[in-house]
Amino acid sequence: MVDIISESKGKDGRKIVLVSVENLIPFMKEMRTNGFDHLSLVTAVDKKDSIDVVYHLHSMERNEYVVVKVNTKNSVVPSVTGIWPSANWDEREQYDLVGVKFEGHPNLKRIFLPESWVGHPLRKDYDLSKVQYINMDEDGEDYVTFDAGDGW
Amino acid sequence: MNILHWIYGVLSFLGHDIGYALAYIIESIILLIFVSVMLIFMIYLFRKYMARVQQRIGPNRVGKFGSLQLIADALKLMGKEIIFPKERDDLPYKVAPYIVFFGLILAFAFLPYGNLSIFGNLTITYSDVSIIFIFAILAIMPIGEVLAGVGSHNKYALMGALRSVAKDVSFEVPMMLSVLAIVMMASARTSTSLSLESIVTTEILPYGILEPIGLFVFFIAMIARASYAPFDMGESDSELVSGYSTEYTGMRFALFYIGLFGSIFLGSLLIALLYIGGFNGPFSSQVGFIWLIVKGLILVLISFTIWLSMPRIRIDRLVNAGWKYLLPISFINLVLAGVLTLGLGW
Amino acid sequence: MKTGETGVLTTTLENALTWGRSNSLWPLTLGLACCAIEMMAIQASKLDISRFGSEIFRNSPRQSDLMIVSGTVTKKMAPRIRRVYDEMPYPKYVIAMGVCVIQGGPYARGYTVVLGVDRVVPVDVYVPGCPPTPEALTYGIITLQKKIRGETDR
Amino acid sequence: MNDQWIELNIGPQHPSMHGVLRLKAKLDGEIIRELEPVIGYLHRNAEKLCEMGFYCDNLVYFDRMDYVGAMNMEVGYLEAAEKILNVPPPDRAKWIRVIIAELSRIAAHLVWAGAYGLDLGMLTPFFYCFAEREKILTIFTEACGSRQETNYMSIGGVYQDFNDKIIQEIKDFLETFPKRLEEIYNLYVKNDVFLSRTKGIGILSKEVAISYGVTGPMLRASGVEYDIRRAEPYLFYDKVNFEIPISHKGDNLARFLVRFEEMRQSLRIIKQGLEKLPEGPYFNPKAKKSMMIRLRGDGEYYARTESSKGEFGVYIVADGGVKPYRVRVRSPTFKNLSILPVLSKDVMLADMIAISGSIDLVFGEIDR
Repeated sequence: MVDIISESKGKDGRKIVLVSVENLIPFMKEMRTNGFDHLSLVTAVDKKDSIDVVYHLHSMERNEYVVVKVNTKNSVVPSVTGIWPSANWDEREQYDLVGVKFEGHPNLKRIFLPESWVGHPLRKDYDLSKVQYINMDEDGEDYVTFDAGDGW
Repeated sequence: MNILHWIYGVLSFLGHDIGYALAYIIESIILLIFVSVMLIFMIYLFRKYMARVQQRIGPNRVGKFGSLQLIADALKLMGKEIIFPKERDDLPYKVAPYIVFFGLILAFAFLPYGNLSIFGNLTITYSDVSIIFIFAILAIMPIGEVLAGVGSHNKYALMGALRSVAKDVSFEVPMMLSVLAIVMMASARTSTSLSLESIVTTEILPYGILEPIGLFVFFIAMIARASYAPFDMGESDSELVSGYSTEYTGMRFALFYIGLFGSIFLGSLLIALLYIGGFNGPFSSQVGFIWLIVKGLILVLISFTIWLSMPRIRIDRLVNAGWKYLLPISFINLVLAGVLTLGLGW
Repeated sequence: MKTGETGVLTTTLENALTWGRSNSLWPLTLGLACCAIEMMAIQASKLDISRFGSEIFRNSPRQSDLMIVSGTVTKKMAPRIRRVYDEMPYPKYVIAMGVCVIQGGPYARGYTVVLGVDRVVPVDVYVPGCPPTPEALTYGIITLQKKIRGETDR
Repeated sequence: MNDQWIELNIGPQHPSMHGVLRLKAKLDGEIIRELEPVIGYLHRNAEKLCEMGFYCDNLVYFDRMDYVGAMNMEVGYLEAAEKILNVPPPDRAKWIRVIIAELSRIAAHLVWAGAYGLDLGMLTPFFYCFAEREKILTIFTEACGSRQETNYMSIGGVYQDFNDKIIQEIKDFLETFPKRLEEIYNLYVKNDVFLSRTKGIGILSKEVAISYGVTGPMLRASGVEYDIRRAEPYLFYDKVNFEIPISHKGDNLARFLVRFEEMRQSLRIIKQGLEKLPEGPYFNPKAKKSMMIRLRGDGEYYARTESSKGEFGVYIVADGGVKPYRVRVRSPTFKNLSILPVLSKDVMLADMIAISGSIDLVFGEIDR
């Protein structure tokens, strides 16, 4: 049995379990063997000083829901792609938009934005006034520029 | 009496040599005009028929009932900029559309068209081996398609060309075998059994009734040759953008487009001639030509219906169908034709 | 209408070409977002665009005359739109369909949205709406036809 | 990696990419060996913009996510937002939402069916499907004045009440549509070539489907009887009778059949909804137009609804302000698309097109 930090009930009536970053992988493996075969959603929430990563787990057979939360200060969280392949794109998306580094992810690249995009837009400190532009080089690869004359 | 002599009769004041030379030229021009007008009419018919099938109206703003739509399209295509891809293979890229177009026109020159009132027989060129000629010319068009695909240096075009080669190769043999059956049956009654004209004139019953299997095989092979759904491998527009014609602009593209409809029309005329009696019919000595065109257009409409209602078949299944099913069937047809010819004396 | 030194023949030819161009605008199948569904709806039975000669949606930019930019243009897509536009042969026309395409629309405050496709390609006709109804787009195409023919609405 | 393989770049401008999907494919002749989807060409920052807008304003971004079945998106967002803001809609509004959402589901499936025909090279059924869709859009226009991105629902109810004309129009639609639906259905399933392109192609097993988070008709076609309308009823879906169509084949044809059966079930739901539609107010007075932007919410809520593509989840984190702190959308097609490289390994190019068509891609929702 893995240590959990706290357990509560959310507004939607679902059990919320807070675990520490080190215990995440063992806990998730346990949940997987407990029949939670469907990872519905991976969300990263920027809490300004730290980042919450929220996993919505679901069991298809029992139709049960569990919300697993971890809190990270240095925005590094182990990847659960090995447990649920469905986490692959979700984690890439959260890495792209919030900037959580999922350790052990097989292909941690940005999914929506080009690789050289500066910053992570869903962070609260992301500066929208600094406009970035994208252009395409001859090989069809995107690059990011701050020069309005170079890209669109 | 045929149309060549009729024209010569008008031009006879010029003397024998010049008269005949001019008559030949005029005849060819008439053929070109006839084919172009027929094709424009066919594309218009297709648009209107497609609209009808799809609960639409179709072109109706340009000219009366949209009759000038095709003229507008042609004018626009003429005025378009011509883009040559940078890495093309120059000569193949440039000649490919013309090969397709002239291959098509040449094939029309060898068809027997039957009689039409005072003009007499409308056939342009006589040959004792016209069937061989026609099928040899039919084999020219795919060369143009392959050249286009390879020459444009585009992966989609290349794949389109490869697909259309695979398709053509696998349907050529069944098609020739089913024609062979007809030639065999015709040889019982005429000495020039390789001439399309004499095959049609000497038939007792249309060959489609005697050889329904042959008709079936030939029809499918003609669909594949004309390359429309379910066999539109060369174009496959939802997979390969536009197939071998992806990189072509303006008039060169128009030639491919015309080639598609031209081969539908040519195929329909061939089926009409070989299998459903061609220009034979009541009063055929006066209006045989009309019979041929009517039969051809009915077949064209059937082709359009198939085109509009079928999805595209997968390339490996298509090749399988050609070699594993159509080929044995056409052999059976050949044997049946032999039995009919020798055993029953049809 | 131009007359004078160019002569009657060229003027007639030019008129004929213009007439042909305006009546045979083949759109490119470039569906970007929401408006693409309404763009498909102008092909469909109720508002049959083939009446005006725009029947054939060509898939290859080489064979199309009209680019209907239908849906939000993102910064990542803009270079591709430009490339597709460059691949089209002259004379070519662009219709900007929907407010996202005209100035960013509801997404104007976003970080990856291009504020108007006219920053990427020259636009002939703007069709506002979110999304514009098929009727509006049809009107836009008719307006473009008038523009090509040199007629004015005013 | 083999030297003989052709690298083919499909999209973003390609006729059967349903918008702006780009695929980097490695082809061995006609057979796809590797496939890498590249997305993000329609990334419109909906999640960021939601943080910048009031709760009531954010509905527009949800309309434009699954733009073919926009009403289902509105239901999904409002399920979460209304719980956060504590403004439950009255019963009549809930029933109206059920009816409208099911109509929207039919419209979305019709668009899919037509486009799937085009993917396979079948020209005609597309027009029949769109003709039927026009009728649904006429109802929407009558209800709220807009065709596609309707913005019909609002926090605490709906924008405008159903009048007799709309109800009559829906009744007419219910009468004429089933016959047309069977016609369209027969156009597909009685065509041998269509069957040969779909039967046994792109088989997705139950286990793989669940582990990749595939939901909706794709999951049901793989033999899992799972529908959020039944598993976790929202609105009044627990008060209507309908069946969850499933198939155990898991191929393209199964997905096709499941979607068509869903349309028939939606018709049943609409019929029951019209019968049970109560009289009463159609919006919560707490959410009057002048009050709307002053509504404050707190806590976090994850609402799951069944859109036409699958499980559509909206996760809202609120901090007591008038704007949400974080909005996260679980879009079904995003997860469903991630199965494409698995399904299209070592299949022919033509089959890959058929498979990607059967996923029902809508890019507004994938890229958001």
